[in-house]
Amino acid sequence: MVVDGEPGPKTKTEDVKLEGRSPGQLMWIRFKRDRTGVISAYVVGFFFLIGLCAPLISKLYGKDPYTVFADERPELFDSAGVPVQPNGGISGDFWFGLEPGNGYDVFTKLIYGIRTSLMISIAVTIAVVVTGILLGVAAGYLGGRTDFFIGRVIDFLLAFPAQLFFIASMPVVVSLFVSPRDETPTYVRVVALILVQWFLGWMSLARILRGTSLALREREFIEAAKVSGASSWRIIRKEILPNVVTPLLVQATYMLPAFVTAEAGLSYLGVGIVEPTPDWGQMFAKASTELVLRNDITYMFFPGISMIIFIVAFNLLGDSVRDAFDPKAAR
Amino acid sequence: MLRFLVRRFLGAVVILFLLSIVTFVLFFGVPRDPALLMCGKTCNPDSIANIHHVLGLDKSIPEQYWIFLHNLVLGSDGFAQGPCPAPCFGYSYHSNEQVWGTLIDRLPTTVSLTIGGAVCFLIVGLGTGLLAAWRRGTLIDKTATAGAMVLSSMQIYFLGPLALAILVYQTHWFEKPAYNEFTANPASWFAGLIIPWVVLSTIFAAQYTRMSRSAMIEQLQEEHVRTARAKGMSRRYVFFRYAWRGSLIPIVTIFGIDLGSLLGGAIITEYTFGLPGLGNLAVQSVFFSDLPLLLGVMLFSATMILLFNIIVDACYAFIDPRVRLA
Amino acid sequence: MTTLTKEAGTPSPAGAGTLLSVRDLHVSFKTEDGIVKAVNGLSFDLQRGRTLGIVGESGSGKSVTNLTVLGLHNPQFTTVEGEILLEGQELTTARESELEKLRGNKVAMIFQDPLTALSPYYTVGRQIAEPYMKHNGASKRAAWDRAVEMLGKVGIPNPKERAKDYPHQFSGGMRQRAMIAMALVCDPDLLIADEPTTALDVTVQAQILDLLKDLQQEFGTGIIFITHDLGVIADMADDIMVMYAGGAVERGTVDEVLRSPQHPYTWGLLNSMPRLDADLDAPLEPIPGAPPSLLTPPSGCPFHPRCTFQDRVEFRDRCVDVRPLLGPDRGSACHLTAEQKRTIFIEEIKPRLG
Amino acid sequence: MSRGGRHVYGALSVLAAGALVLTGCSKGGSDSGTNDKKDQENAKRQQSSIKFGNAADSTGPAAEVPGAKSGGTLEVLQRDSYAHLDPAQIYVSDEGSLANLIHRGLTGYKATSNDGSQHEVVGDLATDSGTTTDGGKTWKYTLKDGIKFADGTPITAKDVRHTFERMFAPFINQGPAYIQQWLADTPGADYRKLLKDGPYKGKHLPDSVLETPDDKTIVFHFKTAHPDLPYALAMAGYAVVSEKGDTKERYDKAPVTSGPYKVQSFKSGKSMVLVKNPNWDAKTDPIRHQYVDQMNFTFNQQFETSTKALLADSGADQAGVSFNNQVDAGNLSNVLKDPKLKSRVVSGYQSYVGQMNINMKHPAMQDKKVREAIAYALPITPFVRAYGGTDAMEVAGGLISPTVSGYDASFDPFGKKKKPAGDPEKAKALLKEAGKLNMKLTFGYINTPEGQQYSTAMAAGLKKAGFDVQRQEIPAETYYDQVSKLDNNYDIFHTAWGADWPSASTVIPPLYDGRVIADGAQNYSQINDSKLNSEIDRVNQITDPVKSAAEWEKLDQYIVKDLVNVVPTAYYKQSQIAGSKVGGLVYDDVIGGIDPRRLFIK
Repeated sequence: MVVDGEPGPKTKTEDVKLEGRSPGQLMWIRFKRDRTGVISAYVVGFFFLIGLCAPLISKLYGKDPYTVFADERPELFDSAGVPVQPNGGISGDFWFGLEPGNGYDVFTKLIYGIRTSLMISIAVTIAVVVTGILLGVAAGYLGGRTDFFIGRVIDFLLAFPAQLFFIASMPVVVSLFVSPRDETPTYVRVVALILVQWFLGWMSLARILRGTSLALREREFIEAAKVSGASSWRIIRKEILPNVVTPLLVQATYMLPAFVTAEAGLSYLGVGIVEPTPDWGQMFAKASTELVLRNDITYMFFPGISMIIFIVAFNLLGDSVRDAFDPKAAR
Repeated sequence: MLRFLVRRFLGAVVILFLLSIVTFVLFFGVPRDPALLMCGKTCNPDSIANIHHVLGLDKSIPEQYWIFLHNLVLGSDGFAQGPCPAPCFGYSYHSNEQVWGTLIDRLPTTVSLTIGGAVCFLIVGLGTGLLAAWRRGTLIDKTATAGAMVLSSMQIYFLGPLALAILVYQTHWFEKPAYNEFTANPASWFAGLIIPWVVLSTIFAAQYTRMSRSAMIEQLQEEHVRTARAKGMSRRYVFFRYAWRGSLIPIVTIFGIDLGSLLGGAIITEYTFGLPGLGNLAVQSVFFSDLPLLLGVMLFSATMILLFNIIVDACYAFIDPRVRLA
Repeated sequence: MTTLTKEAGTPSPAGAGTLLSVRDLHVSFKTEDGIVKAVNGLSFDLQRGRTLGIVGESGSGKSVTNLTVLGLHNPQFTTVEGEILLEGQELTTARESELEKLRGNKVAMIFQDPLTALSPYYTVGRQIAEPYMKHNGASKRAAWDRAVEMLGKVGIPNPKERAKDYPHQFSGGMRQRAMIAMALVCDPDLLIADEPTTALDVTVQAQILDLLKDLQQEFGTGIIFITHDLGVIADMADDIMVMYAGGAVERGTVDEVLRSPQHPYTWGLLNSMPRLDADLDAPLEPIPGAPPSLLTPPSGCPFHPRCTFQDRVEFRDRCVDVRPLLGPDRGSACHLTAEQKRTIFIEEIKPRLG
Repeated sequence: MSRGGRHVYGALSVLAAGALVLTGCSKGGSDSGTNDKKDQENAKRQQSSIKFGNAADSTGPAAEVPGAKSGGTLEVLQRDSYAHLDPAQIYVSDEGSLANLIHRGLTGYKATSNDGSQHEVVGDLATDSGTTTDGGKTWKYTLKDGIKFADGTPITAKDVRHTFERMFAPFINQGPAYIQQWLADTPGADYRKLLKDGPYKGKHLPDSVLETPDDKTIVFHFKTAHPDLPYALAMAGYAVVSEKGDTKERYDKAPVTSGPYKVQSFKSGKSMVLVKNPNWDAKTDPIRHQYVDQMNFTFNQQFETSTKALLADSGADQAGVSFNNQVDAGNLSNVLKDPKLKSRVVSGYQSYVGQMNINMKHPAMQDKKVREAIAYALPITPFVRAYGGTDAMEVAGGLISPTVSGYDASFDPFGKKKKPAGDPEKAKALLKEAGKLNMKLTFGYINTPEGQQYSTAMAAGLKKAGFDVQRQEIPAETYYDQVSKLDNNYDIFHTAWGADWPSASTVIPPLYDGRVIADGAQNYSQINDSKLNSEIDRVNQITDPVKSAAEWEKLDQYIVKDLVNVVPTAYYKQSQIAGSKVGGLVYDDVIGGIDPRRLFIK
């Protein structure tokens, strides 16, 4: 049967039952009931925990991602640096095997890589959210010339060939921080990655928030606040911001995994994080070398599968968060 | 319609103009000197100054920009390497080839990759999405949704090397991807691109499956669809006439964006498979600090994006009679 | 007038003039939160050429009932029990293809918001012609002519040209006229109008109601008229059924229900409705509380949590424990005695209504 | 939609992801196993000393290649398109290989054996390899009779003069600069002042520098002796350019050729066709052959692609070869192991030698014990590993490559060949002795994937010996510029240097002469040792190339063992393959690859 929307009375009744609860509580209650969402949240949480505890885990495991096992344990490698044991040298000592090339321990490299990638992506997300709120709400609420100007800036930035721009601007941004003569500390590359992705990352969120606050501006309670003489800033802070939390949270859950993959993509192309700093994308770069493709296909599954699990879990989580906020949304 | 096109194209030109300025500034923000790359083994300040002069880099940046614009619109005979008719991006520092010629040269690769990939992912993606929406809630739907979820979470930089490792290096079932001209040998053209197509369209198809399924389901919940059912129209009729028509808007939007950015150079795909398209050219231009080439690729890519934006907006008018172009 | 109604579980054969007969209808949805009992043992009949007004707050099950009649519910998540007989044909168990033949043909429906209910992608003429082609096997040409004819009938000026327009080019009232034209194009026996005037402004509303009445006279159509607006009902309907929480709580002719309402809920509805002739000082009183959750409907009388009269009932616990019954004819589902109902209305409610 | 549905697809998602793991098994080790026997064979192979030939040696035609036949079309698969066809812009090896077919210079290398390891320098356009009466200050060349450009015009001394004069023009900036510098007697690019605009504005080099008394005679006048001129003139960069046909910048795409082949069509980045040059006369050419009728070049053929095509050996690829593509790393060991391929595969050294420079300008590096500690500690394995293992790289002992006259295979002062992973204990002891344990060592590395890989591992090895290593990345494109700055921050950094001709005079003087220390010059380690400097001057004056080769090798050992300002890392090796119908396949040590002049179709 075709006409199969959620039946009308449902939301109504739910609202009645949960009368008196804040939207946040409502969302939380709905979310907790969503088993897929909860499991996804655990998986995502697990990744964050791994990232957070990477130093501790590697201490317990007794290895770090910087040891060059190809020189420490040369008997495990051939002259091109490929592990001689099958399956990428997986053994009791090296749970996920050894990286072809310098023979880093894949397990610690992966958990540190997750740490790096997540750190960058969280920072980008925060930066984008803040910018999105500032510009989106400003455009939507203030309207007029501000709106027009921000709108044109967004149009302009959306016409950028994003990936190409990332590649072209990474060296520039890096050089803004260090003179070409000095070593580029890892944090500079990290900051550059954050800046570059932030620069072309905030527009869609700002557009959504603009729409939301534009709609809110026309609503009675804002009118009321205006009539009662509240300042614009106060209205934005007290009335608008609490009401854009929903689209914001939903968008942020979708954005973060996108930033993770974008960051990994840049490192894959060689303009992001480079060896020996462990990074998810840099592991993909290694995995796509002829050496690995030909000799050690096992290696590529560790970054590959872990990223798929992470992204799938995060997207499922995003769906659940959206459903929890907006149960009417089509699924 | 005409007014719409004129207005949009003018807007696009303004954006391209701004973009070229940004690219210019960006390039001169890089603390590396293209002259160093061309200088060879016996390099010293004199020869660098010389190269600067030959490339015109000794002029002020605004002046260089003006020359760039001038050449772009009117062409130029002033290049040592030869004449450069409009649209003239100049000659590549690295290869000494005309940039426009190089772009045109690389275009068939990117177009082949994009069109072939797009045909695959549209057919597979939309087909699966529609099937899932039609059989909503069944095992077919759930399998398709789960599969699409996983596949759309994959990245070309994983799936691509994986496909290469398994299909090319381990089993030797396929040739290593390469671009062969279609006109020269259609079979080898096809054989060389099949893996990139499959990889590209796997990920995209998954996204289109998800998108078209949810667009269809959303449309099926529209009141006018219910009205059509209430009129006694069959499920199939309503599905393909009413819901599909409404789903076209988001699909066309995303497809336009995808096509525009792919035609501007599918960077990661081309890089992964070593295909000599615009994406690889872009990476190359960055690595060699090749300003004319970088400007050329950047503007070309942005033009594609803008062009498809306009095409998408024009398509809206055909899909949705409420949209009036003006 | 015969609003033959029997209590749950006691089906009675439909009378000779009966167009639609609903018997002990239960509709429930599976949702994330549990099972929602949207309709709870509802029975009613509709005679040919008459108009039944169904009144109630949103969520009282009016719309669900009527979607179920056309089989437009989602079978995956919906359970339907009971009988729906259209001229003796059982609809709850009918095959999809049979329902398709009825929809738009014998039974037509008008929806609340004609803007969203008409497809924006096709011309009005085409949308009207479609069911005619399907049900009468008419040619495209004939169907189009019929559509133009119908548009003319519903009072669209210059129908020949306007048929080529898209819905967004119509004004709100014209859209609803087009909607009516679409519903009546196959000359249906039963027309379900689900709040057809709610989205329209008052003058247009009156025009549409007049149109519906005129057309009903012309075609002899039976109409189920769903609304929450008692004013419209008074104008339109022959009989009234008041619904609350998925069941009928009061029924009778228009005069009966509006002049001497018996159920506290009906009183509440009347009370919350502004009237032109009302005393300006008399405040409008909304019904306290909110409609009940259909996930966990209240025990006993579903209205008891909001009812201000339950202390008048002899054994007050009955309101909480026992669901009051509604007879087949004029009556109301309330534990107050008939006498109490009468006196309370005359002494306490009527003065306030003015 | 019910929750139940979501579980199912959640579970399916995990299952699908898991299924991928099952396919992820791999066998251990790379396909490129070590190939010790081959190594030893390679070590034996070395360039014996080269002599300068006389008029008899310089007379054409060249000795027939055994079994050679005329005719047929050769398919040439190349990775990189040729960026330059103008001889004056040619420096890199790809174009150098091609130049052997289309350009001719005053001198050239004649292979005197059929295995590509014996050579002598002979007159090519000139009647002999050059005559000097004053120890290399004045050189006289006489042109042969009957030499013509492809357009039929005879090659005269005026063309040769033009060839050299145009090298001073600003647009010529890619080719070698040796002779320009010798003529102007200045280092660096100061020579350009001698003739600012080249010959294009009516000015010419004075006769006191370059003299062309008649149509056949060219005389070079240098202020200091340059006994290596015959070598230098053999570089593709000094091949002759037609004065009449000179189109300046545009010559680079359409040159007037003089060799046995001419360019019929050239689509940059795609293809090129060479056909026989009818105006080339074999009798004038002691070096080249003209067996093949036509050569079809296809560009953008990656190493794997060309290897695969040539291995498959079917159709046109049977007559296929690549002048510069190597057998790709993945196929290398299989190709080397397969006895059936023996006749179709050639291997040899490239002219490059990798070396870790120790920055002598930094006070901490002036302690010889520290330098020795670095030399002992530095692991070479990471370098070998990063470039594909022992099939592609061989641990080096000295600075003179096996392709260069004078190479000594037994020289290995720090035991690198036995302990390629370094000797941290010995290094640590030395460092302790110097009292510099845990000293800071700044390691500048090239920011490429390979550079990242080997530098981290090298740093780890040095750390074991007690150095506090600070890695600093240097962008790949400006790497050489950065490390050749005098005040760079790097204590150690890696460079590779290839001899421009098979004499260490193009290795030791540019790299280690203390008097050429300058920004942008190639004395990367900034070594300025008076004994070395004077020795360089002495050896440079030796006109007998065989004797000088032996002297250079002595200097090499002095540098590596006594000065320790550089640590040699590796010799670059390569293998190439051809189709079964290609005859005359030889790896030429001077060209550093397959010799295209000898090829014929069987």
